[in-house]
Amino acid sequence: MDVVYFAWVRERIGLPKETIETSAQTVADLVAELSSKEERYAAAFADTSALRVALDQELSDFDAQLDGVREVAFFPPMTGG
Amino acid sequence: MDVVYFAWVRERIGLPKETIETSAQTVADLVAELSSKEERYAAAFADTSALRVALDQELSDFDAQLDGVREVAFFPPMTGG
Amino acid sequence: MSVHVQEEPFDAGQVLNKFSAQQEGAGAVVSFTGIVRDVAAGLDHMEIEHYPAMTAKAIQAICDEARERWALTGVQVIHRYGKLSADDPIMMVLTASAHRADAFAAADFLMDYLKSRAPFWKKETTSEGADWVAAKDEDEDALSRWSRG
Amino acid sequence: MSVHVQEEPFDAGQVLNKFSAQQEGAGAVVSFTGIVRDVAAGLDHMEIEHYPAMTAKAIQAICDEARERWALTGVQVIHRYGKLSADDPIMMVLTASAHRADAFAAADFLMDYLKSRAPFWKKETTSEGADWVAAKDEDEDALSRWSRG
Repeated sequence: MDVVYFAWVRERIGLPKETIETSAQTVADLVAELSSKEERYAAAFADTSALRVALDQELSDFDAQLDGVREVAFFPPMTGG
Repeated sequence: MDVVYFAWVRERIGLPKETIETSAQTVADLVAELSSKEERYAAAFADTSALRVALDQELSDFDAQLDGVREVAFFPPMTGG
Repeated sequence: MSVHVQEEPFDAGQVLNKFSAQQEGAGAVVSFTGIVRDVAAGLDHMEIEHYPAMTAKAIQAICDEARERWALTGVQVIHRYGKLSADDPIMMVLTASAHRADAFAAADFLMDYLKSRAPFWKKETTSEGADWVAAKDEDEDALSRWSRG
Repeated sequence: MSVHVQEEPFDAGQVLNKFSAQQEGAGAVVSFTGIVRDVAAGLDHMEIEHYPAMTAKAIQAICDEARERWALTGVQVIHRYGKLSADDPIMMVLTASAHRADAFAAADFLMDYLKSRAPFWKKETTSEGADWVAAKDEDEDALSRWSRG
């Protein structure tokens, strides 16, 4: 599964994209798994209410299932326009 | 006092502007006076709810006093924009 | 703030660029362009009559009111009169503000007021003849959106 | 309907004129231009990051929604990414309709959704350093205006 990061999430984690092997069922499981792995993930995911997640380029939420998903994206609230 | 007409009011009355001598107290008095004078005024002023009036270039209403007014304008509802 | 009542055509894109360049501290520029629409019977031309002694004054008053209600860095109104053809720009309203909500609200307000309170009258000539465009009740009703208690 | 996500600058006036010329039966064209504002500390530059695989798709979905809600003859969105300076246009939304109410509502809606639902992130660099622009609660709140019961 590809995991991509944008804006300050990317900066805290230190990379824009990685491919990981995971058996996480939901986005929240994936966040917990990454956070327990290394401090930089724990720092980036400390407050998920300040984060947004997209599954295969569609906005989703942290309860969503990862079944069949190819790309997970984490980023702060958008500030376009 | 100058009286000016626009759009179909001007067309019905047949002139864009005239100077009149009147002792009318209010706009409604002036409308009554003109309407009694000639059929073309009566036709133009038949339904004052379909008309607007401006006194010295400020929108006003048919109850307004004419005291001190130099220019009265009659026209249909505006259709700008 | 500038108000132009003119017979000459204008270039909407040039007007937008020039207006935007004059704004200090604006993050949002909204423009509205009104365009002559063709009608069912086929428009030959449109004639716009106005009340010269009143027009600029009335538009200025509407702009003043908009500036009092919203935090704008600038406001501009252009309105043509005389003979126009289908697809010609009739008029343009521009507003600029630090934030988008003010610019949108002010432009929307200005359009509602210009429609019903600026002394312009449109006459459409088609193959069937010439007719004054009737004011719409909805245009008058739109003004109530802006009444302040 | 067209969506442009690009690094290159654009000329807002040219975009407006080209868009207007393509509309059939439109009496109303609304444009919104978002401009990089200078900040208190003095902006050196702004960097806009986006999510290329998602951006055009997300904007397209927002435009589709606008076309479903209002009777529009056309919609266009341009959004830049990369490095920008104060006073540069960031993005532009254009809507056209037979009547002004639809064009205004659709542009307002598009802006609210683009602000909070299109994957762009702004970073401002001043003499004091670089900082990501924080999303505003009011931008998220603005979306509730458009919920359909």
